[in-house]
Amino acid sequence: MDGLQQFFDAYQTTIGFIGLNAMLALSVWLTLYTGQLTLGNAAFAGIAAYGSALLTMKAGYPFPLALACGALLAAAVSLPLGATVFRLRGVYLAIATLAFGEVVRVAILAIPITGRGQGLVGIPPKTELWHIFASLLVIAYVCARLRISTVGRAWAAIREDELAAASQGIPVRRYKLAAFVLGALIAGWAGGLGAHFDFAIQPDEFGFARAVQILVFAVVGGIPNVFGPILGALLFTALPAVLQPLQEYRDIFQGVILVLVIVYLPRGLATLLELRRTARLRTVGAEDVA
Amino acid sequence: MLLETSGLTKRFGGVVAVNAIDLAIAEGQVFGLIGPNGAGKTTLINLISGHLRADGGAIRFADADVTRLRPDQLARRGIARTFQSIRLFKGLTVLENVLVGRYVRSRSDALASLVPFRDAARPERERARLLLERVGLGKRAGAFAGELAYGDQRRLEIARALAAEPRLLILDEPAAGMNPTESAALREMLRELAAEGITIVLIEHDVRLVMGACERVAVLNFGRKIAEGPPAEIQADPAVREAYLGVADDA
Amino acid sequence: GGTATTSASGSPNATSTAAKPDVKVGVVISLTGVGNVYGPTQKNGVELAAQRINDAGGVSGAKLVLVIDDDQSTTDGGVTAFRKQTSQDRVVAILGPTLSNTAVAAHPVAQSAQTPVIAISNTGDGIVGKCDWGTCDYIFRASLGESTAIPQTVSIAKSKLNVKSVVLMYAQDDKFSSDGFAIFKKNLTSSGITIKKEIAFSKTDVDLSGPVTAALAESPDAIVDSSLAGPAIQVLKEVNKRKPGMLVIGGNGFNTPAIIASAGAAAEGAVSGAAWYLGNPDPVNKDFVTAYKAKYNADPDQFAAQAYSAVYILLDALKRTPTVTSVLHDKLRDQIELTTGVKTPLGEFSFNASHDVTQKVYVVQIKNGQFTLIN
Amino acid sequence: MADQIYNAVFIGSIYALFALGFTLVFSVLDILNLAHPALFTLGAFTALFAMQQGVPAALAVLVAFVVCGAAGVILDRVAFAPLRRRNAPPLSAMISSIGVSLILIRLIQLQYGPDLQAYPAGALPAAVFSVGGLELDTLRTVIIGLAIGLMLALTYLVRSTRLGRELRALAENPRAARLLGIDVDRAIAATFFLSAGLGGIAGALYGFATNSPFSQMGQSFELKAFSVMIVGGMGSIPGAVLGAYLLSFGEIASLTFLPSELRDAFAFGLLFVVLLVRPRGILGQRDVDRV
Amino acid sequence: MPEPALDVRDLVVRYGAIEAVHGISFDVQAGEVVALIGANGAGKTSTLAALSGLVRPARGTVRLLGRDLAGAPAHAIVRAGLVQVPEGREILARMSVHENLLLSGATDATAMYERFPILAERRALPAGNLSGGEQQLLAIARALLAKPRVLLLDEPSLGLAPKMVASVFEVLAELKRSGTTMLLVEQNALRALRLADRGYVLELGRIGLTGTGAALLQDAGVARAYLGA
Ligand SMILES: Nc1ncnc2c1ncn2[C@@H]1O[C@H](COP(=O)(O)OP(=O)(O)OP(=O)(O)O)[C@@H](O)[C@H]1O
Ligand SMILES: Nc1ncnc2c1ncn2[C@@H]1O[C@H](COP(=O)(O)OP(=O)(O)OP(=O)(O)O)[C@@H](O)[C@H]1O
Ligand SMILES: [Mg+2]
Ligand SMILES: [Mg+2]
Repeated sequence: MDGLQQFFDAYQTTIGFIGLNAMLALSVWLTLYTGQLTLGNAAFAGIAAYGSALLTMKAGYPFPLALACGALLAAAVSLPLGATVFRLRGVYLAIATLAFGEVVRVAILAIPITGRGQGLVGIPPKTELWHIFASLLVIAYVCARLRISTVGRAWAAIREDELAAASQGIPVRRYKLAAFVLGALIAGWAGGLGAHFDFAIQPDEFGFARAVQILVFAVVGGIPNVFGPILGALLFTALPAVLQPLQEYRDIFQGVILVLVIVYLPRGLATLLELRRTARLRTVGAEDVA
Repeated sequence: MLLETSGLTKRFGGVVAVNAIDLAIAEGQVFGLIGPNGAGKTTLINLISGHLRADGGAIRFADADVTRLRPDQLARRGIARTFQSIRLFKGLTVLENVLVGRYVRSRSDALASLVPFRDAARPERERARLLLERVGLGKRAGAFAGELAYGDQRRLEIARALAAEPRLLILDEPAAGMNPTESAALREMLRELAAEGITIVLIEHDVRLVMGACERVAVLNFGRKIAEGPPAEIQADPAVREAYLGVADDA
Repeated sequence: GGTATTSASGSPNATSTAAKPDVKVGVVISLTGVGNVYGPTQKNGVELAAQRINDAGGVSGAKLVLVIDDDQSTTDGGVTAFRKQTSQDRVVAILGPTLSNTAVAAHPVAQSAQTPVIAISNTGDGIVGKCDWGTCDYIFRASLGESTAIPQTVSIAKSKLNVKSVVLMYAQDDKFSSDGFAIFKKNLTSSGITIKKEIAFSKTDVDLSGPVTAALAESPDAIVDSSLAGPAIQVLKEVNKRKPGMLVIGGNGFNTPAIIASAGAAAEGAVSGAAWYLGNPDPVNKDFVTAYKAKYNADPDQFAAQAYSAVYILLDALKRTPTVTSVLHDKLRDQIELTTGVKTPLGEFSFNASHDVTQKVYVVQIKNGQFTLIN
Repeated sequence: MADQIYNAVFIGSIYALFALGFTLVFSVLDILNLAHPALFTLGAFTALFAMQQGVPAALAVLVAFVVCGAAGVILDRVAFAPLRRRNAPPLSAMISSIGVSLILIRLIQLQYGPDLQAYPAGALPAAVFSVGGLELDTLRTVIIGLAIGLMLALTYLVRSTRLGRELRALAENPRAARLLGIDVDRAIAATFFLSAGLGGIAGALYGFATNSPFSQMGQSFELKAFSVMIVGGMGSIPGAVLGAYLLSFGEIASLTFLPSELRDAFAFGLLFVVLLVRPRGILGQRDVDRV
Repeated sequence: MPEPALDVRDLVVRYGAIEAVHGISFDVQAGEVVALIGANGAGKTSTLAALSGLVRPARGTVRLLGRDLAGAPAHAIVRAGLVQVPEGREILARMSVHENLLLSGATDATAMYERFPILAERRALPAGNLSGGEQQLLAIARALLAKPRVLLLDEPSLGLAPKMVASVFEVLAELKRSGTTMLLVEQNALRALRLADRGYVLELGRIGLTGTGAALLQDAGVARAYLGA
């Protein structure tokens, strides 16, 4: 029991980050499930992280209110952004959202109240593990149920063929936008929790590398259902800690694992239990993600 | 008239693909649209279904101007269509394809679905199965759409369009890839649908199907309407024989 | 758990160590990620120190054991490592982490666990003394801050090198660089040197010929470049090509042999302020350099020297703490606070009232491919 | 002013060389190969290794081309070919390339460490000459010439040769390409060889120019390469070249006319606007989505 | 009896667990035109895809002039002389007509321009701008340039207007006169059987009926199932 407690204390950050990353992975899952590759969720997390941290630090907001405000701020930014960028598709969309992310990063660097290049330090550590995992549970449940509702079916149809989906009466833009804004809201919530989890944030944490990392969680985990992104976040957050004894060979193993999973389970870890179905989807050349 | 177009025009660069087309299609009619390859048939229905924006002219559907509406808005008003180059949701099952087709008829259950253990879609699935039986795909409900043979994919497209219970059904070469026996079965189905009161616009190169199923036929050539009338009249029209049927037709 | 517990085992016949329980010292450094340019030599430095201490009889007879964890150059990694070392390994003190960003996130963990920390490579403001994140009375710093080094550099530039006007360059998206920029700016202004232009670039810029050309167009007496070594090399080379002999003044980022190796002749004449330099003839330093070379077959750098020194500074305090084995952290803290005049490769070392470094600042200039003292 | 233009041409040439290889793979296979920066780095270090063995600089560039080209082919076999066989979406390939990139960079670090390295003293031309009052150095001028030559050669190859035609066919419709008797595997191998080889040359040349190759040097190019490709037109080779020079001239110009802190915000803002106004880029082809 | 130009034995095609073609055998003699007819989903396209190496046959042999090609890569099969005009034409829409023609490896397309003058007129246009019938002609011309020993055609009249259907069949008849060996898959069974020397009827992945084109046209079952009589 004591050993467990010790383990828990020691790895409490890692455990927390698994939950935070799982939320971020789910946030990008929403758009991926719709067939849209967006890379803006790191920036949304950043906006909310800075927003909520400034509210608790400088304006003395209570923690839950600050979190909500941060997430809403991210969602509010995502709405006009989505309305403009969803004219684009595929890589173009990905790069447009990426460019937006860079603009956010550079903007944070230019605004004095954010601490600019030095980052924001001294955020009150209000986030507890149960906050993170309760949030994850709620978010995962909502995503899972949405997936099998009319909304989820419409998203899947858009992924398979936007034009045909529109012909079935689905307002494609609105649905894509909804997925995007919901994703931003989730990413924002996770960003706010993350900012209050470890005292300090800095612009680089929300840049390109982070955006790609979130994408890796979701894709390696698998898009077909909501367990995929959670699994992916679990694996790739825990892996660095697990592989610590390998020292300088750790990156190599991590790379090898990444390639192996993608090559042998191209639709993600979550498809491990449905290899037959995956093989059939493969032969028909179905879209799975953008 | 359920559907009316007046002076409908669409240009691609220098090509006038659809040139000042006037059509009037009455409720319950089966209306044929024929013409050589590249005559502008598909372009015309793309305009009607909102997939293309007209450069000129107007479209009226059910007594309302719908010229500038988007495909999804038109679908909600009761226009359903199939595609010449099949556009199914390949990675969804046959049943799911039909369920998506029911989108405009089903209420959003996004909130209801949050209630645990509730299966909001069950009645919808029953309807979808019936529809699949009707087009002869009852046994393939669980297959992915992309796994179907070409002709079966066409049937599924029709089932998906019907799922929306449309007032106007537009079919773009539904019999392509079907042999004469299969297209005869399709003809029967079109007659049944017409009897149920659905208005149908049919584009086909299968002359036997067009002549057998349609009450009225329009002929396009180079974007212009060169003839319109009952099938027998059209078949006898020398301009049509010259442009479309070929002089020694025997199909 | 995955930790590299390096027991820098001393000579096998150091019998006295067997009796007493080990003294565990935590080290959190960046062995992977962007900070891995510094972490490996820091590791060398602490391991060399631990080995020599154990060879010499350990901490009053107890063996000194290092618990080294990689923070992957990330704040998360740093916090995780600090949590682990304070709660699981129960170390007596922690050295690190490598990067300042990581430090401001990880130090609070040690503070709340009341475990003393000696920062060994953080040069920015707000690391010790008045910390943005709250009380930090368990945090010390053994690495010379830029706010101490730069004023000296600026005053030498003015008095000895006769600099009246400069162009100030920095990487705006780099914490080290923008910290240095702010300090340079303040000191240049207060000592009456004209800043003709400020030029911000980005750490991801692939070529700095543009910014340098723009800087030279102002014809300053010197170019001040607050950046890490990579950009600094490009700046030096561009300057040398376009205006040989132009004085370039830098911060701590200049203080690495890589500058001389990569920039070659273009590095000649560059001036910077440092906590340590290789050629320092002080005997403690010469001893360190020789031992380092013997063990690793390479010259040490400033990071190795500071890491090495920190272990000895800690040792000094540990020896003065009554019960070493079951260390009461606050006692150790009090003893670290009392550190004065410890002989290290950095020179005589003390902590001031705000837990920061008190040591000599070496303003050096590159001459004939060597760092040479000019103050 | 003249020397700033010279700077812009130089940076643009390096951007273009980097982006060309990136674009080539994208246009043929729809893959964003995120291991390209690692191959670029490999080029710089291959040249370093060769020169440490006494190979002259010019030859070392050739060695970098061949070694990186071969590495590119292996990369394809290991990380992409199995995905192709499984008909996986291009996104999977992108993720797979991230894995390869991690491995490759770590391998380079195991050999050379993470620090800045330097090429052997005296191995690179250091001469400076002046043309009309403009100080030009030999190395950069040679690099510019070489880069432009390579761009022209690649453009010719893709526009006018059989291989180029095959690559374009493959890009448009792999199934049709196979039915036409095109050896798809060979064409893809050629694509990767060229792409990675060009990346390797770019890395070696950039390494020479800065004389401080290090294991993360390719990373800075990643975002720039995206901008270059988007602005010029995704998958268009002349577009990539145009985009590269536009970016480099834009960067230099904004240095002169804008507060330097705003330069990056300007660059990415511009990219964003281009995407919204003309998403297919200046020379990009419109995607055909006929109903 | 001379060796057949194309000899297929016991061919099985599987998609994962689904078997689409269950061990069929047939042959095409040199200079002969053989029609393959069957309902939707009978396995015609699957058979041709296996012959061309687009899917790997699960079992069976495919001999072209005595050489076994089963399992060979697609490009090797084309080079050996088994060339397909695929279902849906698969032309390269962005490349010009001329470039499309040269893709089969030929350096000179003059012969095809003479045979199909309309293509000569359109040679510089992007192939995507051609009308459906023109695209079909382009696909046939492109295949002919690959010097086929045996030409496989998958529904060449699909989606064509009656007049175009007639002209495509004229081209096929002319090819037949010039001695081209062909395996023709068609839904337009009437025309196909009239043109063909022999025919096979494929039913649910098995060969049900076989005979000369004329004999099959007389068969009551065929008439009912495929001619819509
Ligand atoms: N998106 C487009 N861009 C450019 N030209 C187009 C486009 N769509 C159609 N066209 C051109 O418009 C004309 C009409 O094409 P359309 O597809 O409507 O013909 P169609 O009558 O349906 O022929 P088919 O019977 O072969 O299907 C053709 O010349 C075609 O090339
Ligand atoms: N990629 C695939 N995955 C799974 N099943 C497939 C796939 N392609 C075809 N099939 C199945 O194989 C069978 C034969 O299909 P095929 O396309 O060969 O038929 P066909 O005779 O060409 O039909 P059509 O006349 O409609 O073109 C069908 O049952 C079809 O569902
Ligand atoms: Mg059409
Ligand atoms: Mg078929």
